[in-house]
Amino acid sequence: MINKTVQHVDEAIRDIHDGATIMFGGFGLCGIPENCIAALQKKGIKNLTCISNNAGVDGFGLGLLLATRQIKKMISSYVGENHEFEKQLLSGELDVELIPQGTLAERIRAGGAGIPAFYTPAGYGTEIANEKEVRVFDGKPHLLEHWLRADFSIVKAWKGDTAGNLIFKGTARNFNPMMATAGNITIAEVEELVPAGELDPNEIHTPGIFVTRIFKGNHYEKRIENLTTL
Amino acid sequence: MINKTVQHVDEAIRDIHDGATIMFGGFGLCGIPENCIAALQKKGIKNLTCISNNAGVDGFGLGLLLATRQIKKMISSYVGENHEFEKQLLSGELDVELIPQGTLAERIRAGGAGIPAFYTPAGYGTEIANEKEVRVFDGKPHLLEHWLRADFSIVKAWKGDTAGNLIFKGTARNFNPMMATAGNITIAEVEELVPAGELDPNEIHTPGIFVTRIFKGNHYEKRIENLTTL
Amino acid sequence: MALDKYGIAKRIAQEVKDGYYVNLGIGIPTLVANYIPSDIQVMLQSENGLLGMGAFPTKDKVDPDMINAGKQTVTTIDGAALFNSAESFAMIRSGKIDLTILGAMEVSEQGDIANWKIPGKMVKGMGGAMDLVASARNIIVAMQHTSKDGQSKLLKTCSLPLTGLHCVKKVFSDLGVFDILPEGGFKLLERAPGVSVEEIIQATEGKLIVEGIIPEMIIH
Amino acid sequence: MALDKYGIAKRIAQEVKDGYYVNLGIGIPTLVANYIPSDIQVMLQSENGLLGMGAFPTKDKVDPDMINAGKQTVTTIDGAALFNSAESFAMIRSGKIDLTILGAMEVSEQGDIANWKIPGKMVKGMGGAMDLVASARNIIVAMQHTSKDGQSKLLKTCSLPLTGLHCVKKVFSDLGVFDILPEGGFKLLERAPGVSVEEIIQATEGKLIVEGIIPEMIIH
Repeated sequence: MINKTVQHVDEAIRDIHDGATIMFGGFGLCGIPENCIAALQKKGIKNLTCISNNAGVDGFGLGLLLATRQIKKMISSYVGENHEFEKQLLSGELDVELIPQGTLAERIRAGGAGIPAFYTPAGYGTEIANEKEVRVFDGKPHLLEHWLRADFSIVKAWKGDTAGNLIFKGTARNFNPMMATAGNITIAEVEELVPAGELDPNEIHTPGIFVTRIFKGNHYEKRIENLTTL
Repeated sequence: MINKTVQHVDEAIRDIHDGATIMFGGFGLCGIPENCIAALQKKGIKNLTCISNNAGVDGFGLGLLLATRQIKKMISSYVGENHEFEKQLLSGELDVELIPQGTLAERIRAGGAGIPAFYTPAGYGTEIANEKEVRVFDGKPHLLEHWLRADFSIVKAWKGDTAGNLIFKGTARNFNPMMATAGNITIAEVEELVPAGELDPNEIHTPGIFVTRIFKGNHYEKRIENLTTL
Repeated sequence: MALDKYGIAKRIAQEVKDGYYVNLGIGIPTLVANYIPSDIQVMLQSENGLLGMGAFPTKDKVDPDMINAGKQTVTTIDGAALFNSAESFAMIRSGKIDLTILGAMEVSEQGDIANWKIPGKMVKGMGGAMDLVASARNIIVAMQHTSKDGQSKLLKTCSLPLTGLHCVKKVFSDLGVFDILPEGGFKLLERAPGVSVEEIIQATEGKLIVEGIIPEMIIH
Repeated sequence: MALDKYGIAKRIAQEVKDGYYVNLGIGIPTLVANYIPSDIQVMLQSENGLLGMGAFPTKDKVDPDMINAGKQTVTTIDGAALFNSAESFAMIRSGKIDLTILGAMEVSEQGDIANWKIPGKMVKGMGGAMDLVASARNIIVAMQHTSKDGQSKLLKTCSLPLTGLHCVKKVFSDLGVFDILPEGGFKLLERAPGVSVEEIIQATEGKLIVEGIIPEMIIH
């Protein structure tokens, strides 16, 4: 079998460099690649452009890389849970590009599907449409949107196998599967890593062809943003 | 729970009418909705436009509806296994539109995803590109392709639940999941129908929201086109 | 007396019909889930990838891998399905959601909505709101009728940056219920208990249409 | 002596490298799978929705729900994954397939390929061929060098309707192996055993480039 396993997170992120564009899976703090984020903080590379639906919170998730000023630009749909973010944005240290969530998901999906551009109705008539091509289909105006790809995609899965196949759990799936397809190099960290052949081929969410390296992550904190109970 | 169950195939196809556009899941004879095809033949409605990757074989699959001259037009990527098809095509009784398989899959996916059009490189420089808009992205020419939708989509799944959730088996998945999303009315026939709550939400291939009616099919023949063994 | 946010949520809950697929925005819309009658069956969609959202979990059932679009821990109901973000918005854009309930900062008499950005304030982002308003077939808005300093939020034209154009079908404010007419204008359908038509006229900057006797809303 | 189809398949099998994801077209390409060395690890993609295609099943393991793009019953290997047709072509268009092996009726010196339609004959359709040739990074063609009546199929320009433009990187015919140069032309790399350069020159209508001594191919 083709074996994509690496032993350590530092080996998985070895070639991520200053100025890289990186996609990070996750929605809020759910399904984020905790091990890789911590290792990137330790590694200290700078000037990153990060594509992620959110920007973490103070002290966790991408908030860790914001605290150390490693992020130059965020491409997200919602970034509101983070004081450090706000501070850096207001001071001009941080650049941010906001994209409607469905358009963000579809642009990443297009990047991984070899579709350079598509039309979507989202954002027509708003400032998001500025300088974008408008085209009417069936009487309804749509915007032309281009694919998103990245130098590296970093995703977090529940189970993975040595061939790179991934299964996500619950709503921790979110942006992870599309991002896995849209990175030039895709790094997957998983809670459970099994030999190829142990996962049911019918239950796989991300086929291994999209994954460059896979490793078993440790010590998942899985911090909860809004604990709500009955 | 929302219950999409109907008891009989005739109830499932009750409103399919002369002249309807229908998507049929399946690749070759694998994963085709055998029960609905048989019932449509019995019902005898005519002038159908059928969107299906293939056109069945003589005496099985969509070949049944060809034999009774119920199909006016086929939209497919490959139609080569059928003498009746060839006869009707040459006599001018049958119209056929051939679409590259990946473009067909993506157009149907776009139909179910609210994306009216997208660009793909497939077919550039060939007769498929005739009268299509060409646009260059990153130096490579692409064709503008539009979504496909249908009055009815008929899909075949392995397991389904009363809420309409579907799980496919093996390569019988093929076009079924995209077609399920692209019908104004989507009819699913399944080998095994279980109460909502029995399928693991994490293993569902098609969420029930896309399915209008579901029923348990019977007597699956699952004819094999090319039996190849060691 | 004007409704509080729970009252608005209760009234909106009556708009939810048996068999509906519903997407609830953050804020008052989320509260609506608490008031959906128990004799109807509804599937709640959460755009982060869940159809069939259930109640909040009991303490022993909390799963950090199971959250809603408001990042709150949730459960699933029987018949739920999980999917990725692209599939989630595929569902939304293709018009499969029967009812979308959103909060708003402003709504115009043309059905335009502004709910994501206030110039001069920190911009948090639009999340999925622009996708929802651009595609949903049936969008209703839960909102305060006026700002804290008494300015109307039901306007001729929105002053804030728009989230979407010509998309809101109905407004449920603390003062009343309004259809937005295809030709423009807020048509008053119901008054909040004890709120007079005159109060509503006073509080509405956009074109208000009042025809005949306006009933007081009934909240179960 | 010119190679038979098994010889062509054997020679092409040497192009398959350890760790490759490979898509095999119908015909000679399918035969290549039989000759991939057992000491390398390869994942075969079948565009109907399978990555990790294995051998044909034994009689007792036949599953009608498990077929390849040629509609033959197949098995899966460890590490296989199943997916739908849209995801399958997503993989193909985004360039994740390392090697695509196709049959052809004609190839031009510019790398154009015609393999789906003969005017006047029943058209069966292009299947996935146009998507594959438009996107695959590394396309090689397995073909007969000449038609039954001796007409060259390695041409200046294709006479049949095209499947794709400027996409073929290498041709493996019954007579030899050819690079298609970026600037155009078939560069002869190897001769089939016992086939002379002169025979190849005779059989090739397109621009043929012969530099130095051309080795005879070695087939393991």
